Amino acid sequence: MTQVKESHQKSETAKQMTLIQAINDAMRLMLEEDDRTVILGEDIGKNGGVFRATDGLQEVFGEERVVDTPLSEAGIIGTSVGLAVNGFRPVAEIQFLGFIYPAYEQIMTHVSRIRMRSMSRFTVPMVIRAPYGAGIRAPEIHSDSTETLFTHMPGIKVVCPSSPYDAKGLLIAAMEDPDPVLVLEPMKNYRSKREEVPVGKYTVEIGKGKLVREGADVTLIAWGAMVSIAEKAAEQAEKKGISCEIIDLRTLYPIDSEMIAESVKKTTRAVIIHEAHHTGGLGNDIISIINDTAFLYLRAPIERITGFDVPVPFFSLEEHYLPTPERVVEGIEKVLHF
Amino acid sequence: MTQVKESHQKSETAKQMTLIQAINDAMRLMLEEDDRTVILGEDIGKNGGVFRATDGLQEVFGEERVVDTPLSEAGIIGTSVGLAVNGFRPVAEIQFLGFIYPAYEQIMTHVSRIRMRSMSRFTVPMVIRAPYGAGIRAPEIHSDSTETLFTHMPGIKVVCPSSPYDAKGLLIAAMEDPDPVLVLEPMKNYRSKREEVPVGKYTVEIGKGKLVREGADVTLIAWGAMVSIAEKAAEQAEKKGISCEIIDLRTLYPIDSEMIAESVKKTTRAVIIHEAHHTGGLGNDIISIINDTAFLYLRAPIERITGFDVPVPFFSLEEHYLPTPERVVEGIEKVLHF
Amino acid sequence: MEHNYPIKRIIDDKGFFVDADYEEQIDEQLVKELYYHMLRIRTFDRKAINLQRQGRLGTYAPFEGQEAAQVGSALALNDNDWVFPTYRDHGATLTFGKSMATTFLYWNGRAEGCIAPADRQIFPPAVPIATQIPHAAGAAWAEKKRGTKNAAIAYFGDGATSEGDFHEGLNFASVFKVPVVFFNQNNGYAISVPIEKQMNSKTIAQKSVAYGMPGIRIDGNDCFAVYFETKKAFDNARSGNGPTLIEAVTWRKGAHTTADDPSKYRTEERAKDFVDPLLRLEFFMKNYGYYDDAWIQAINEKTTREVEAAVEEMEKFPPPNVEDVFDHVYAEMPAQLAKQKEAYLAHLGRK
Amino acid sequence: MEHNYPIKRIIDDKGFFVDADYEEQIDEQLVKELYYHMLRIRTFDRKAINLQRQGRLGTYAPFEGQEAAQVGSALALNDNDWVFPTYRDHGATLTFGKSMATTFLYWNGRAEGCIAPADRQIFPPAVPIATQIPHAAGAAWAEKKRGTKNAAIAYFGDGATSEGDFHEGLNFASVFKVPVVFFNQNNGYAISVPIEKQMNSKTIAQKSVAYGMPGIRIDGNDCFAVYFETKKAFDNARSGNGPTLIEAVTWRKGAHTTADDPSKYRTEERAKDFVDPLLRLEFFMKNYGYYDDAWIQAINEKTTREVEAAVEEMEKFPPPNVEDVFDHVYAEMPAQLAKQKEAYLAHLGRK
Ligand SMILES: Cc1ncc(C[n+]2csc(CCOP(=O)(O)OP(=O)(O)O)c2C)c(N)n1
Ligand SMILES: Cc1ncc(C[n+]2csc(CCOP(=O)(O)OP(=O)(O)O)c2C)c(N)n1
Ligand SMILES: [Mg+2]
Ligand SMILES: [Mg+2]
Repeated sequence: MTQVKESHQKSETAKQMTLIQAINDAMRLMLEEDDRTVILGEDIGKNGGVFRATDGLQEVFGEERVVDTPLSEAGIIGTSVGLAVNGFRPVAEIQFLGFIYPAYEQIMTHVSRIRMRSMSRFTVPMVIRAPYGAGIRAPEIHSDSTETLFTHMPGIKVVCPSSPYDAKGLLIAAMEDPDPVLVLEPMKNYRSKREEVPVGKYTVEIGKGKLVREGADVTLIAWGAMVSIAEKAAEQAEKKGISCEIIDLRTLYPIDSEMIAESVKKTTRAVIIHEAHHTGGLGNDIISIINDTAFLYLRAPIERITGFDVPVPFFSLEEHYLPTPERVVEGIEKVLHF
Repeated sequence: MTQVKESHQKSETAKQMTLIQAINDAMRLMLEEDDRTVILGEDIGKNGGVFRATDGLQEVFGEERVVDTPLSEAGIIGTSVGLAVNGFRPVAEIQFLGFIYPAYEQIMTHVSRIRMRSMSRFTVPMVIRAPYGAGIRAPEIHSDSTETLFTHMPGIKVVCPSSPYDAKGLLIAAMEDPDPVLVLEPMKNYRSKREEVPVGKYTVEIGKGKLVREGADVTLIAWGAMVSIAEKAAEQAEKKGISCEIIDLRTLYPIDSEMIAESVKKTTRAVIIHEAHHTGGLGNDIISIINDTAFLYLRAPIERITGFDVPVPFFSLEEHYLPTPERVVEGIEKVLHF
Repeated sequence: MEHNYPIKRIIDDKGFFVDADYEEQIDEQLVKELYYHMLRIRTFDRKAINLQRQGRLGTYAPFEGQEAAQVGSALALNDNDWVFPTYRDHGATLTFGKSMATTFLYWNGRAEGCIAPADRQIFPPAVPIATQIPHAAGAAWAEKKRGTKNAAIAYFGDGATSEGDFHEGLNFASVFKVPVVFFNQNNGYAISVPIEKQMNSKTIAQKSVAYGMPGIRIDGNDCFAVYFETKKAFDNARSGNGPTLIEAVTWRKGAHTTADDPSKYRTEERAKDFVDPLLRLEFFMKNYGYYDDAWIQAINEKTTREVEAAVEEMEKFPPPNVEDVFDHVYAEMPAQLAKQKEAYLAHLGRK
Repeated sequence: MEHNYPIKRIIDDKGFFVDADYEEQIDEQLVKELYYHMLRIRTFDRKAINLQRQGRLGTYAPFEGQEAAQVGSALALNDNDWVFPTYRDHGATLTFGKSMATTFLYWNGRAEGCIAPADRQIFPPAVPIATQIPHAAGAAWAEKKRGTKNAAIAYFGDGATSEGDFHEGLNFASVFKVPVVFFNQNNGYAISVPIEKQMNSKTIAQKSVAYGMPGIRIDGNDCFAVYFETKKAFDNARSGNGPTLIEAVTWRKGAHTTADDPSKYRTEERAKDFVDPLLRLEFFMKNYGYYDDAWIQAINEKTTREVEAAVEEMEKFPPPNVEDVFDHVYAEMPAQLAKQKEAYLAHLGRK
C-alpha cells in the first residue's frame, strides 16, 4: 500500500481557511492518519477536482489512494461498496449532486442496506461528498438541492456544513463513522468566507445542530447556503425590532430534534428556509418535529421559505428560485403578525 | 403500425373486477382507442407481466405495441422519453418499485424536466406503472414504498389507487395526461377485492382525493394498501365510540389540499397512515398542509402511523414494519385524549 | 463474431473426452468432488421446491440444470476469495461453504439467511439485477491494494448483461486491472425473455471486447470445462492480469421462481440441447471407470440426511426477533429510531 | 482488437487523398460547404470564449479542434432527422440549423437557448453525461414504428462510454434495430481523464461488438471521412439495418470549459498528432484546385457579421421572464404551484 510520502509540519494550531480548503485539509489529514482511506471520483486526482477540493492530494498520496475514476457514478459508488466491505474507507466524490442519480440504486439499495441485510456482518463505512445548490451561475442541472432523496433513506446519514470549521469537523466525523455518510457541500459557500480552522484533527458531532444566533421572537432554521440568508434576514428583522434565533441544522439525518424543540418552545414561532423544492422538502420534516414536540407552544403556523415546486431554473432565473433575505423577512413578519 | 386485431364486444356496462384486472382493462381500452399507445417493460409481453397486469395484450395488439424489453430500467425509461417526444404515448412497467432506481436519473433529470428545459417545445406524455408495497411475503427488496422520492420531483404527477374503480379511472387519466404520471399500484390490493367497474372508458381526476368514510372526531388520511388499514381501524374505533372520517388521497402529487383542510377543520384532529419510512414520508407534507391551512382548528398534534426509519425488513418481519389497525387505533386515541 | 467464441468443452454430451489434454488433470478425487456437490445441491434444490409447495418456504428460485456451472466454478475458488452471488446461485454458495439451513432461512424471509460462516466471504444474494458486479470489482480492488492473492467472483445471468451496472462494473475492473472473474450463467432466459430479445450479440463472451478483457465461452453443463476455465481465469487474476468474462452456456430446467409458469413463454424445444449435467458426469464416470454404485448410494443417503437435518434446523430456528427490525440499520441507533423502536415495543406490550 | 478498427481516412494530414475512391464523389459544392460551416462555427466558438472572458456569457464549452467531426456529421443528416447533442455539440447543431443567437442564449443561462427552429428536431443539449443516448434510440424507434425514413443521431464523448446509459441505449437500439447513429467524438479526454484511464479497450469502435452492431473508427479531423461514413451509417439505418457506432478520433484543442485549466492535467504532446481540421481542408483545397482566396475572404466577412449580429440579438433579447420559472413545469399548473407563483409575484410587487 502506498505510504504517506511527505509529512506536514504544523507549527500553527489554526489557520484561515475557506470551506473548500477545510474539506481538502480534512481529507489530507485522514489520508495521513488512516491507511484505509481511499479518495476516488471523476477528475479528483491529477486535476485536483473541478472545485479543487482534492487539490494536491494525489501528488502527495499517490494514484493508489487518490484515484481518478472513469465517468461512471454507479461504478464509483458500487466499487466503493466493495472496497468498504473489504476493509477500506472510501471517500467518493460525486462531481455535482445533480449527477448522483446514476448511482441512486447503489446508494438506495446497497450503501444504505448492507448492514441490515447482513445483520451487521458487512458494513460500508464510506463517505460520499457532493457539491450542491444554486446561485453560482452554473450551467443547468448543476444546481439541485435534493437532500430529502437521501434523508428518506434509512441506513445513511446526511450532513451539510455551512462553514469552514464545520466542514472539516463534519467531514472527519463522517470519515470515521462506522456507517455511510453523505456530505453535502454548498458550492455557494466554498469560497464565500474564511475563518479560523484548527490545523489538527477534530470532529463535529454528527446529529447536532448549531445555534448561530440567539433570539427571542422567532426561530429560523436553515442549513448550507441558506444559513447566511437566514443571518441577513435576521439582521433586517432586527432593524424592525424582531429578535431572531437561528439554528444551523448541520446534520440533516439524524436531525437534532431537541435543539429545534427547545428553541421553538422558547420563541413560539418558526420559519424554515431551504433551497430544495417546497413539496417533499426537509421543511416538512421539521414541521413534523415541531408538531410532535412543541405543539402547544406554537403561536402561528410555521412558515417555509423554500425553492418552488419547479426544476431549478437556468441560471438567468435562479435568483427567482432561491430564497432571499427579503422573502425570509416576509415569512418572519407573517408568523409574528398571525 | 400494428392495427387492433380484435374488437371487444361489450354487452354489459360494468363488470366485477380486481384491481389488477382493472389495470389490464384500462390498457386494453387505450391500446384500442389510441394508436400512439405503446406498452413496454420486462416480461410484459408474452408472459403478460409477473402479476398478469398485461395478460393477453400482446396476443391482441402485437409485439410492436406491447413490447418485451431487455432487463434495463434506464433503457426502458430513456427510450420511452424518445418515444414520447416523438409522438408516442408509452406506458412503461417497472416490475417492482424497488427496481426503479436504475432509472432514477432518467426520471429525475429528463422525464420530469424536458418540458421545462424546452419551454414546452418537447413534452413527455408517458406513464410509469410500478407495483409497490409490503405485506405479500415477497422476497427482500421487492417491497419498497418510496413515493416521496417522486413527489419531491417537480414535473411529474404521482397517483396511487387503492380500489379497482380508481385504478382503471386513474390509469386512463394518466395515459391521457399531457405530462408524465407515475402510477403506484399497491400489490397487496391487486387481488384483495373485486368491485363493479364500468366496462367502458372513464377517468378519475388526477389531484382529487376521495372521502371513503365520513366521520366527526378525527380524520384518517391514507392511500394504497393503507386505506383498508384505516378502514379497519375506523371500525375498531367506532366500537369505542369514536367517529373517523377517512380520506383516500389517491393522488400523491398534486395533493388534494382542500379536501384535507376541509376535513381537518371539521374533525380538528388527524392521523396519517403510510407504509413509507417515517422520516421524509408524505405524512410530513400532509402535516405541513394542515399547518398551512387549518392551524387554528387543530386540537392535538397530528399523529403519523408509518413504516419505521429502517429498510423494509425481510418478509418474516414485515408485519412488524407495516402499520396495523391496532397501531392506528392507538394513534386515534392519542389525538383524542391529548 | 460468434466464431471467435466457440463453446469450450472438455467432455461431450455422452461423457466422452473431446479435449484429451485434460485426461491427466482429471482424477478420481476431482470427479467425485464434482459429482458429490452437484448431487448435494440438486437434493437441496428439489427439497426447497417441495417445501415451497407445502407452504413451508417462501417463493424460491430453483437452479436445476445449472449445477455444473455453479459447482464447477465454486470449486475453483480459494477459501479467502470473495463471492458475490445472485438469488439463483445458492448452489454455488452451498458448495463454497454456506450452510443449508442458512440458505433455507433466506428463502423463508430471514435476514439470518444472508450470513455465511465467518471464514467465508459471501455477500448477501443480489436481488436487484447486476448490482453485485461493481461490488465484486470493488472487493477485488481492495485485495489488489492490499497485495494479496485473493480474488473475487461475481455471478450473474444473461439478463443482467443489459443493465448499466454490468457495464460500469466490468469497465472499472478492466481499467484498474483487479482480480475478479465475471461468471455469467447464460441460461437462455431472463424470466420470460429469451436471449435473442435481450441482446443482439450472439454471445455474451464477446461483450468482453468492450473492456479489452479476455472473454471465453464454455459449455456450462460440462463441469470440467467450468472448473478448469474458471481456475484459469482465477490464476490469471491472481497473477495480476486482471479480470475475465466467462460465459457458461446452460439451461434453467424449471421455472424462474416457484411463482412463475414457464409454459406461458417457452416450449421445451431448446431443452433438448442440454443433457442434464449430473447425468453427463455419470456417463463420463461410466465411460472412464469412475462409476461406483455403492459410493453414489452412500452420498445420496448422506445428502438426503443432510438436507433433512437442515430442514429441521431451519424449522427449529428461533423465530425472528422484532428488535432486528431496528437494530441493524446503524452501528449506533439515532435517537429518532430509538424512539420508534421503544414505542413499537411498548405497543407490543414489551419493555 | 485495435487492428480490426483501423482509422478510416480519406485525406491525410497534408490534404492529399489516401483513398482515391472518393475523388469522384467530392465536388466543389461539398468542399465549400464543409469549409464554410467549419469556418462559421469556429468563428462562433472563438467569439463565445471571448464573450465569456468579458463576462458577457456564462461558462462555455468550446469545441475547437472538433469542427470536422461536428460539421461532417451534421451535413450528413436529413432535415427530418433527430439530433441529440451534448453541451459541446453546438457546432453540429449550428450546422444543422439551430440559430447562433439561440445558442448564445443557452450559454447565458436561458432556457430559450434550448429551442431550435420548429422544422429542426434538436433536443436540448444533454448535460448529464450519456443520458441522451437512450433518448435517441427511443426517437429513432418511433420513426421505425411509423415507418418513415427518418433517423436519429446521438452525439457523445469518450467519457460517456463509461456510463450505464451508453450501454443500455446501444443495447436497446440493437435489439430493436432502430435507425440511429451513435456518433462518438473521442477527443482524448473527459475533462482531465485521458482515455487510457477511462477504459481498457484500445478503441471505442470495438465496443460495438457487445451489441452485435457495426462499429467503425474514423479520423474525426478528416471532414470527408466523417461526412461519408456518417452518411453510410445513415443509409444503413434508413434501409432498416439498424444502428451503427462511429468513433471519430479527434482532439479538444482548448479547455474542457472556460472554467477549466488543461495545463493542470495534460501536456500538449498529443496535440501534435492532430492537424487542425480547417487547415487540413485548406491543404486539400490547395492540392486539388479548390482554394479560392476571394471566396474565403468573403465567407470570413460573412460569418463574422453573422456572429456579431447574433451577439447583438442575444444581448438585445428581452430579459428572462419570471413567469417562466413556473409556467413550463406542467401543461396545467397544479393549484399548489399556482399559489407559489402568485405569492412570489406578489412579493415582487407584481399582480
Ligand atoms: C433491477 C431489477 N430489475 C428487475 C428485476 C426483476 N427480475 C428478477 S430476476 C429477473 C430476470 C433475471 O434474468 P437473468 O439475469 O438472466 O438471471 P436468471 O434469473 O436467469 O438466473 C428479473 C427481471 C430485478 N430483480 N432487478
Ligand atoms: C452524469 C454526469 N457525471 C458527471 C458530469 C460532469 N462532467 C461534465 S462533462 C464531463 C466529461 C465528459 O467527457 P466526454 O464524454 O469525453 O465529453 P467531452 O467533454 O470530452 O466532449 C464530466 C465528467 C456530468 N455532466 N454528468
Ligand atoms: Mg437467465
Ligand atoms: Mg472527451
